[in-house]
Amino acid sequence: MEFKINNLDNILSGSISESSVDGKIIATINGKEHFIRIIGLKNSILEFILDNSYRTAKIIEFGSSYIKMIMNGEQIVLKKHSKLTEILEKSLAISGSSSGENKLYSQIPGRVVSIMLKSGDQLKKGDSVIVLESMKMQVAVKGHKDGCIRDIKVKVGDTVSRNDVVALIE
Amino acid sequence: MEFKINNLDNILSGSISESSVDGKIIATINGKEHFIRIIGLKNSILEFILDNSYRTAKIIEFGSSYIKMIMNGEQIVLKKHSKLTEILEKSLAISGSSSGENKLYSQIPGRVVSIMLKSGDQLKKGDSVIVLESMKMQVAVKGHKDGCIRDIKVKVGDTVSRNDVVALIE
Amino acid sequence: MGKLISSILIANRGEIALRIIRACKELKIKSIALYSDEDLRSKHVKSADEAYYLGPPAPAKSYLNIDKIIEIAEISGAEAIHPGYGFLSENETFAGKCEEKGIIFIGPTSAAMALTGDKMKCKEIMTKAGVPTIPGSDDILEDVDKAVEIAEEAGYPILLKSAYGGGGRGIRLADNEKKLREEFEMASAESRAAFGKSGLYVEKFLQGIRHIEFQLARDSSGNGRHIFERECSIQRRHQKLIEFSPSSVVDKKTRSKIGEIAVRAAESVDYLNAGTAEFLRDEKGNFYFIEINSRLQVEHPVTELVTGIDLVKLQIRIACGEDIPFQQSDLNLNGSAIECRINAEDPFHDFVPSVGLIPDCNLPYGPGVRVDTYLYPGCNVSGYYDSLVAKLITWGQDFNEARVRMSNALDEFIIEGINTTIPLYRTIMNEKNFINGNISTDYLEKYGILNLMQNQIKERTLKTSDSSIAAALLYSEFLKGQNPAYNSSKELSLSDWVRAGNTKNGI
Amino acid sequence: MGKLISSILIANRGEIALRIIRACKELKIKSIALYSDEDLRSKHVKSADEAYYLGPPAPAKSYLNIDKIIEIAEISGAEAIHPGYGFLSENETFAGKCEEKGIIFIGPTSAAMALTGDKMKCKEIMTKAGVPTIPGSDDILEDVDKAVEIAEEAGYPILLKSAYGGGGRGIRLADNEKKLREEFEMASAESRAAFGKSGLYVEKFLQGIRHIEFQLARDSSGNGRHIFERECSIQRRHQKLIEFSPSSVVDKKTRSKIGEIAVRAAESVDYLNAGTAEFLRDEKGNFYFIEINSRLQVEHPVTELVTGIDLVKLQIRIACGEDIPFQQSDLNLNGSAIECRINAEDPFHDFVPSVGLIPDCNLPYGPGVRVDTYLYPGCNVSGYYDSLVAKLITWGQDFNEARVRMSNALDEFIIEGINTTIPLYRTIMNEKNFINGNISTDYLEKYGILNLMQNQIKERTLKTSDSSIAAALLYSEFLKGQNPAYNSSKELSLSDWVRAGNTKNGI
Repeated sequence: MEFKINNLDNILSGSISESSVDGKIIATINGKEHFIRIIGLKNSILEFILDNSYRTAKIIEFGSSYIKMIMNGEQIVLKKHSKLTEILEKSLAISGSSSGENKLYSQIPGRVVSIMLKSGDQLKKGDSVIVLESMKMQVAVKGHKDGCIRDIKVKVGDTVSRNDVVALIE
Repeated sequence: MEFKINNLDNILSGSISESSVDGKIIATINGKEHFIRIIGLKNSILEFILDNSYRTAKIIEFGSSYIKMIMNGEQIVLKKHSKLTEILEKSLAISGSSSGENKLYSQIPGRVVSIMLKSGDQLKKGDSVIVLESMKMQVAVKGHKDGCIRDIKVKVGDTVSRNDVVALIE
Repeated sequence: MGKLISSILIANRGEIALRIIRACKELKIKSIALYSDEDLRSKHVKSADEAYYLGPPAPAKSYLNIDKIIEIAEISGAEAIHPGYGFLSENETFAGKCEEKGIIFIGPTSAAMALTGDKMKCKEIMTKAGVPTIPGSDDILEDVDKAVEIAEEAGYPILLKSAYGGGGRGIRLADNEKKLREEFEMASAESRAAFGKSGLYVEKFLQGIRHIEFQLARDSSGNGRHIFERECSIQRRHQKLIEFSPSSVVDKKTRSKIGEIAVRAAESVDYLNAGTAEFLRDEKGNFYFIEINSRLQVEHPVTELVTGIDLVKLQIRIACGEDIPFQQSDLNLNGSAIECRINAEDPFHDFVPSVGLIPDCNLPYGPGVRVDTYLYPGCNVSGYYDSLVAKLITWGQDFNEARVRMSNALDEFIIEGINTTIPLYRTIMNEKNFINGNISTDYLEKYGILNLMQNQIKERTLKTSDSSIAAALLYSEFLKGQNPAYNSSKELSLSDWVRAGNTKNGI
Repeated sequence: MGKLISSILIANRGEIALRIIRACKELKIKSIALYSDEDLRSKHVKSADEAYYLGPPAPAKSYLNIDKIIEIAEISGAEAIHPGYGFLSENETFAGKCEEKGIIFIGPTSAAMALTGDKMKCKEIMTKAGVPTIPGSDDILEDVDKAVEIAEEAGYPILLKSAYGGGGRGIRLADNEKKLREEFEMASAESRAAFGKSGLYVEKFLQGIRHIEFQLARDSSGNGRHIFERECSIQRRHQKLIEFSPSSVVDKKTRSKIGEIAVRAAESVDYLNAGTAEFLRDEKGNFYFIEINSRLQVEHPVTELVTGIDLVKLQIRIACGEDIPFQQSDLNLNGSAIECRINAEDPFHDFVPSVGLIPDCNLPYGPGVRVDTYLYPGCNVSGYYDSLVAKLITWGQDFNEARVRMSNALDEFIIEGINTTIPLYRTIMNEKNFINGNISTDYLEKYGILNLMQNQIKERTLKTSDSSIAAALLYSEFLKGQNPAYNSSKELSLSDWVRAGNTKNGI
């Protein structure tokens, strides 16, 4: 099976080549044989010994074609790779950037301290729309695309959560 | 309600006298009023503020007439107290020490390193029956009553768990 | 040592409240905590002897609510108040209120605080006391000729600043007289348009600046001590990230000289209790006083580790009227200590705040490692307050030992659920300019540290790709075993071994 | 400093394996761990760079299996082996095998180990080197007159010991010649009956003994240093429980004098690497050498905290042929440090071992606190190995500050699932004889410490009875709310608020 990891360019491969009933496994990863001994799986934490070294991964999410985990404190997203998915993703990415989503989400929770644009204003991608305060810092929520403000969904003093819609951009 | 705690002699009392819907409670404990604010209960850990001081108790076990918890790192057993239970307990204690249990349990896990008595031997309460090794220490399992060894259930080299029966005493 | 007080109210939250509670426990003083609705489950509430409810989450309604805090102090019978840092710690009104009510304020007098708080007045006092300040105008300049005159004295390049700007706005650099005159006209017009007045002043432009500060203590008998320096040049947008002591550019002679200046600065405002004199040091080694921070500093543990002095206990003793129990000559600088401020901010995305539940965390420990934090598994990082969630401090016989221990401790420090600045510090601890002491306040930009961090993460991801692929293979095999649709397949499923492993290990 | 080795195999487990792994990480040396079946999930396996399977749980088949360990060292390409303490650390065969195979053994040579391991021979060498040993017979006495002669010289009372006894068996005390003659006859007859030979010897009886040891280091160039003393008198059945440095009965002059004797002892056996010279001190202040422990001592962190020296890194450097990087005069004793050995034993029930799963634990931290441990939430304490689960070490500017910090850290240290010696140490840290330094090896019995502990627990239980009753009331109300049978009752149920509280707090 082929994989892509995070934003790395390399295409990587792996498969299980041998396994015995006492929890010992041989896997071929990127063309090399590796010996694995499973320690356990509990609360989504997978522990194993890979070639005489302890490894642990916390599984966060999984789908039919991807798995998201934390390893060594870093988030790793592993996607099954195939020519087809690559083509699909590219086309999605193109459509995503051209028409895209109308909703502007706040990336953090916070309190609205100022509103920079009003309904009807034109904006470019990256322009500040509103300013939130969180942890004594002021953080701008910026337009995710060029367009025109159709509606501002918040007013100064409001508290917003992460991923709340703060404005509509057309 | 009256309570007894661990091996303390005192008889203590407590009841809830008032409560409001926002999690604030007034309890009368040993004749004094106390103000309680509940923080939460999760994984058997009860957290609350008692008269402006934070308190936490981990509930280990509970029955209709007792509750076992850990508070400040110490195990607390609280028994509902009544004249009747007192009488019952006393009579149980008497019968317990006279006839009692035939089984001798190991109080710790370990490996049997020597057996001091054999079937048919007489013993007094406190006499060593077998010796276990655990954590490089030798620990004797001692007779819990006077009597005669009917059966030794282990042999040298055996591994026993905590509360395993190691001998029968009649 | 005389009799100490019996109770202290802590007008703060988070790690500094916990730090003060520890000092109280050591001195057998009752600690009284405060909590807003947001902090009911916070660790300082659990650790203090008593905890009182303060109000809604917003600071103005809780930790900045002077009247309510004074009221609780009176109800609880607190003999003293420790303000920590931030919040009311440098609020002269609050200090004054405590004095009025006869509650000991653990910090300077409100009078001294008023002087240190007014930067212009403080600079004036320092100049009179012979403390070197950054050359420039003492006041607002209406006249460009006056500006040129000062520039000639201080030397070019010179900074032109607007009193109404702030945060870098309206700062202009001039490297000769012609340029200064041009810029002055432009800036003056701009300022007049925006604020109705000019309000310009000039200040010497310092290159390759380091931010170095001296810990101070002064008691009510007037004994003043400096407790060595802290190097605080690793900053991001004027916010300190990493501090250490000793500084590689402060030798014994400089330490005594600048330390004595710092003590003189404290004397000139009749300072009381612990404080910090902040200096800028230019490339030529000149030190310029900037201000006195009239409180316990976030980075005080660095000084504690190299001197052995417990600064919070010292603060309490001074506030109770005791004399400082050591002479200047008693102090020894022992080894080296570094602090990293672990902030709940995402260094990969322009340091946006990151808040929420911490499902689990693992604090580093071991020889030479100290953590000051309010984190515990299951706690909450609130967006209402400061982003500092932990301070990691390491000690070593020399800078290098402390640095390597810091690097290892950062690897061990796991905080789930939020993003933190840990990856940035992992990069810095192993970056050659930091290792060699080539630092200044523009260190992050100068050496492209954020890019370096991004690249290192990529490298690390690639390096552990064998492990992550192995984990993915094992986990998907486990899922197959869970899914009845797959159970009919002839392929051997790993789930059996996973389960077998679990049983063996008592799960 | 020269180039160090690139990998170390750690022939141990538990906290000491972790301690050595930390040192390896600081020196950028690859750490190679070993594990028995019992230790697959142990923390040293998780922390090391590599981990190799050793065998079944029983020590003889795993951590004492010399051939297997040497085999793994060769397979893994380990350049050196660190034996930790216990297990093979003082096994001269193992050290010899390493020498044979060209693997660096981080410890003394097998030759020096053979000398220090033979107590009679070692005592003989020490006597020749002018090191004071406990007065008594050099060898087994067949003749009562010889015993009397030695007793006259050493002074009464005198101990009569059997070479075939051990653990206190057959020790008799005689306080005059008549008594000695009587006891000798009886003991001799007894011994002959039991072992076919007499095998008696005499030794001066020391009163109010303290156990004080000196940390040693000696390099391959023959530089010997003592790194001050540790006071180890708080013991239970000859097992150390608490150690600290400095000792309250060792002044600067004594420290130099006995320290020099310790170095001389090390020289007389051509000792290499870190070791410890153990002494007994009688009430009159006389020191008597007893033995050299030819390994890293459990209590080495105490010395690390008062000197700043990382003893494990020093061991590795010496083993790599480096010279000790400091002179005797460079060493400073900085403050005071105490260690408590947290054992998985029940102090309320004759210290029976307590083993099993640790569902949760909370390690103390904060200023001056260090923990060396293999515990983590979910780990297992095995009955196959030593009962030491953690070492808690605190530092302070003086003994009292270290002691108070220890007391507070013990309060913070929570280990669920097993019984430990923590309650005993909580009692000792606040016991007046310990505070005042009135200690000796019979401290526990002399001052009835176990009874004191029992009484204090009772007092504490009574003191917190309001809280435990409140908890019981709240919990039983919660249960009522859970039980539908009660739901019809008109009584208000607390469970609603408990649930309300949970929702608010995002559970």
